[in-house]
Amino acid sequence: MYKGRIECSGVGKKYGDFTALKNVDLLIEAGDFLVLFGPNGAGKTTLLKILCGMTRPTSGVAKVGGADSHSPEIRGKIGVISHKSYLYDSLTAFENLEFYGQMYGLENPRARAGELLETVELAQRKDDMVRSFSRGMTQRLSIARALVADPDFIFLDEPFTGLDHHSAVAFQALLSALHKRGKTVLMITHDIPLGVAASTRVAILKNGRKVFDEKTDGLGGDKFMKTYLEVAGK
Amino acid sequence: MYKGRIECSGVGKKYGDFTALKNVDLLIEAGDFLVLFGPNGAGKTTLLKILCGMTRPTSGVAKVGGADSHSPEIRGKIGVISHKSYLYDSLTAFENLEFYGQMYGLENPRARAGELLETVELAQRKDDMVRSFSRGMTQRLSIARALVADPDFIFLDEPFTGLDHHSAVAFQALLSALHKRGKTVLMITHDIPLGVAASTRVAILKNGRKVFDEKTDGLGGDKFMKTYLEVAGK
Amino acid sequence: MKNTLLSARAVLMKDLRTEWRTREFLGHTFMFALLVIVIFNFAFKINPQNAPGFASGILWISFLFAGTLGLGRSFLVEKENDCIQGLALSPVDRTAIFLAKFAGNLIFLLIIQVIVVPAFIVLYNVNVMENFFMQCLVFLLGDVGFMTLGTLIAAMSVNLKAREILLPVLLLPLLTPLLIFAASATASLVGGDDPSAYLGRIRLLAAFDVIFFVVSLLVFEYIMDEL
Amino acid sequence: MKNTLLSARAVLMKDLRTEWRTREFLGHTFMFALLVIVIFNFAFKINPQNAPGFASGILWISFLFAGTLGLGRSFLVEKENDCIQGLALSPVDRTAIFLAKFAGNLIFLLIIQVIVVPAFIVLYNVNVMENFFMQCLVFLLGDVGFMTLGTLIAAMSVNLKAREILLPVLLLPLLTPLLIFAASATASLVGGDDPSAYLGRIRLLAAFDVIFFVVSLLVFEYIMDEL
Amino acid sequence: MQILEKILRLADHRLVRTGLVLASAVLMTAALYLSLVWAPEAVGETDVYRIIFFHVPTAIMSYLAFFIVFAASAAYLWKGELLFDRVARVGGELGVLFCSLMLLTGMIWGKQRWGAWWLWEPRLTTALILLVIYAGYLALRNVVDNQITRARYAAVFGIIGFIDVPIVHFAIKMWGNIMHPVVIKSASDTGMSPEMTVALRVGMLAFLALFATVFLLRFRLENLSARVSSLRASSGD
Ligand code: HEM
Ligand SMILES: Nc1ncnc2c1ncn2[C@@H]1O[C@H](COP(=O)(O)OP(=O)(O)OP(=O)(O)O)[C@@H](O)[C@H]1O
Ligand SMILES: Nc1ncnc2c1ncn2[C@@H]1O[C@H](COP(=O)(O)OP(=O)(O)OP(=O)(O)O)[C@@H](O)[C@H]1O
Ligand SMILES: [Mg+2]
Ligand SMILES: [Mg+2]
Repeated sequence: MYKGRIECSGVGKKYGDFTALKNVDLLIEAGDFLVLFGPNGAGKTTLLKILCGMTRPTSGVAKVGGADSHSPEIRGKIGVISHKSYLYDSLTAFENLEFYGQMYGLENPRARAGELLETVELAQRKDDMVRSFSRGMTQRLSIARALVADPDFIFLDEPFTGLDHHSAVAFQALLSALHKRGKTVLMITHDIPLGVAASTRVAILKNGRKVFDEKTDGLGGDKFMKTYLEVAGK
Repeated sequence: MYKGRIECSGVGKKYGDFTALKNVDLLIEAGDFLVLFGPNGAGKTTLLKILCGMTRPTSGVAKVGGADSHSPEIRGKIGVISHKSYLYDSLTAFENLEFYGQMYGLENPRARAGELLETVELAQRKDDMVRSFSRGMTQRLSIARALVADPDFIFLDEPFTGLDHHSAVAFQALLSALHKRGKTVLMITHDIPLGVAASTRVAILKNGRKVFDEKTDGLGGDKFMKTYLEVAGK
Repeated sequence: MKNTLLSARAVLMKDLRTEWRTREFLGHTFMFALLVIVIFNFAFKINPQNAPGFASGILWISFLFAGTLGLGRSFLVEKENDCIQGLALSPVDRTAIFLAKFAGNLIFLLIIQVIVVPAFIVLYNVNVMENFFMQCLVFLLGDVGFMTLGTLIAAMSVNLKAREILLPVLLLPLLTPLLIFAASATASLVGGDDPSAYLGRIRLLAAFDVIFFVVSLLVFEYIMDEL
Repeated sequence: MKNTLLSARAVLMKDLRTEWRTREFLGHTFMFALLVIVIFNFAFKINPQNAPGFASGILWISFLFAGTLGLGRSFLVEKENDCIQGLALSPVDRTAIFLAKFAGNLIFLLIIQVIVVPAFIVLYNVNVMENFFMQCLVFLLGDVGFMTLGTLIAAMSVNLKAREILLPVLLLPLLTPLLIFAASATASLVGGDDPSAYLGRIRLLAAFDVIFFVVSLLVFEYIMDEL
Repeated sequence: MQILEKILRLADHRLVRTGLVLASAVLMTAALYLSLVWAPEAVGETDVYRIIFFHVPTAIMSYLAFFIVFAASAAYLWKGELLFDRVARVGGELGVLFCSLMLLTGMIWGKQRWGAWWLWEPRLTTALILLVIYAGYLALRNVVDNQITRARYAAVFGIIGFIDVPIVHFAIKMWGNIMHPVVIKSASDTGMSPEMTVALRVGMLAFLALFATVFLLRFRLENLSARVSSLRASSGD
């Protein structure tokens, strides 16, 4: 169980003189689905970047699956959807997935790419370059990219951005299926009802500090909305 | 009234062999608030780009305020929020707005910049570079940028992307205030309840064709949701 | 007209400000210029005897490379976050954008020259500025022509895929006459030839500048419209 | 080790594919190389008598500039949509990325040379390839050293603000010994000197390559970790 | 590591700092007197030759500084301690400073001796390349924001740059003809009159003291400012 756990203790991050995160403690158990809320600029993305090893905390320790989040051994086990797509504009959808499959050392990256394109309903457009994709299509491909190595940890930064109604519903289903299979998920979103519905735990960041962190059971969407407004509102 | 009108007749757009828009007729009266829905890749962004003169239709005519949408005379009267922010990373928030104010030939761009920064609640961060902004902060600044010249036509492509709860509510209020002041608004969004609530007219694009276009009165959010699923669903 | 100049100034000020923020910009430029000179020395085994003959060529080739480098940058800043679209959407006169970018590129090249030329004189012990006024005129006229065409081509190539390589490929052939006039005028001035040898070339340079400046102003709008 | 090579191949294939899609890539490169030669001709007034003396310098300066151009591109494609982050997140061995980028840059430079050298021979009527095998060896050894250090510095500068100018500023001084060895070896070969004149230099070039290739492999991880 | 910390602790005593400053001031005055007044005129030279008493020490000091950069860079990559990065940074700054002084004094001498500010001569050219490499090193440090990234990039460049130096020197020597004088054959055979040798030795000592003083003060400052920002980080603002 230790293997699937995420632990932050005293994590802080400064950009120059600006403090983006301050002394954040966070424990996500294996199989948890934590949804992180907070106003713009609260430090959510910064925390996610620290957890997936894209940036170093200036103080404190962040551990993913027992290892330091910046260490190489954990890399293959994390899937990330971020504000940027990480997709090559001049490669086709299929080539992008195939390439990332190769980078994650998959046995058969081509088969995996085909499979994922079906999942995100882009199979028809598989030979078009990402350059020509609409925003929602790019986001869908980005979801596929994050899942290419079937990671144990899934980190999502506003993954519903640009998805149409149908894809959003499908992605919710996909997420809950992944969660059922035992993945540990950390998701950032501004959509409170949607986030609460998906979560097993919710947390709120504000001004770089964690100001709320509870299990979701017994916490209805409406009730949490009130809490959020109290805690994070002006 | 002719002055505030947007007219498309037979608008089509092809990218190479791919047809993104096909024979779209659309009439937005002055003071209308049209919300455009449609699945990913339906051609919504393409239509918006044609209307603000960023790309030329391959067939048909698009007129904004009586003039061809590609013509220079209409440029100063349009404000656009697109998928990209159009902000300079190495300028501060204030400098960005000041610069765009100068480009739109404002009398006093600095005063306008200060005012808009208050509106989007970034006054505290006005001297920070855009490079260091979080996604929601960038989006807020992008809203301010679009409004810098107090345009008559406002084109919004998924403007709620990345906004936190508080800012989303504030932006809704801002939009309805602008609409009350007689602006013609065209907004693209995937959030059906929110879009219907703001609109005076709704339209649906699918596969590059307009498949629905009606006044909102008498069309409740729930009822429209059904219609949308029927029309756009698989 | 006044509006155009005001907008041009605004764009120029923005560009200068951005460049200035890239800390030590001048320092880097200085080192780059110095390196170009040093590299030529190793490649051609220059010595006090043959240095005067090389002077004009080395100088103009350095200007050409440094200038092309600067040109590449000038529209690239507008590509970040698609700012160029934001500019194109605004009602600002396209000519203003051309003038601003032209001025910015010219300033960059002049700074390079103000550094390279003294460094060249000290390191190679060839006083290329003996006929100070005329030589400055040659540099200035050469620069104006270079940057007129350069700004135009840089604007064209910024949206293209093979940008880095297409810029020199499109620009250099257009510049060959300019290079010939300018390099030979500089060489005459260094060699201390009599005025008849360089006055004609200076006149040709001026003609080149005028023709291309006018043409560029006229056609720039069509290019900006497509950005 | 096998995994590293497989991943390196995947990255290289991706890069080649992307470059290839930038239509007419080879055509542009060809024109660029040609232009550099022509420009030198005008700048230095080269004629059949002095051409052999210039040959080595012109060739190596062209290679240097074209190569630096290519280096700038090589990591830039990874910056679009922050792909470099996507790569850095993956468990792929950092050495693989270094090797792939190194190989890609080397291929680019070799293509340039395959075009420039024949063009040079035809245009200047100087057969620089008389001692074909040795000259190829000199080119190859020079290229390997150039691209080893070049790939390293390009990786460092890709995330920096003054990228375009910092790359040559950091790289060129490190390359001076290479330029000296290579240019003088080429010159000896063109001049038909006896083997003792160039064999030593070729050995030095090889030593330079080995030293910096090993050092680069050792330190590359520290840089890739920060991308 | 431990030695560095000990040195830092020593420098915390005001007495030590004042003492160092005083010592280098005294030595510098002595060196000035010995070289400008006391040392005899050289045969076949004008008084400009006296520049050698500054030219040679600055050259040696810049070598020392660049070596410090190299050693500290390697130590940083090995141990990952930012303390070494600070040593490297100070070394780089001092190196560029002394290297510039060496070039400047050399050029002034050269103008008088050779009639030109510059010759493309191995020793001179090597020095110029050296300066450009380490100016690049400082430029690189200046454009990277994140301190760990900066430390790593700088360390890599510092190592490669240093390895390059002897190769550059060798290459340029092979390439051009030598004009720069070689007077000092060894420590015992300085090729100069005894007075000159004494003056040069005192000058060397004075510059060494100057180097040590500036280095220590600068290094201490770096560490203090690093401590301030880490205190700020843990206190929260
Ligand atoms: C920019 C011009 C010059 C540069 C960069 C330069 C560089 C150097 C360097 C690096 C050293 C220390 C080498 C060592 O001891 O290992 C040195 C020493 C010395 N330099 Fe210069 N130098 C320059 C000009 C001159 C001139 C013009 C003279 C006098 C004609 C001169 C005379 C000496 C002498 C006598 C030494 C003492 C060391 C020895 O004899 O080996 N230098 N110079
Ligand atoms: N590279 C950077 N340099 C300086 N400040 C930064 C940088 N990145 C982020 N910040 C600052 O850190 C704070 C937190 O940013 P972060 O992106 O983590 O916010 P967020 O919670 O993800 O917000 P959003 O909901 O808008 O995405 C913001 O105030 C932002 O301005
Ligand atoms: N530059 C382009 N080249 C080729 N095809 C393009 C280009 N831009 C858009 N398309 C195609 O045109 C179609 C419409 O794209 P558009 O961006 O208008 O969709 P959209 O309705 O805005 O979708 P979304 O909701 O995902 O933003 C898509 O299938 C897209 O792949
Ligand atoms: Mg964020
Ligand atoms: Mg869209």
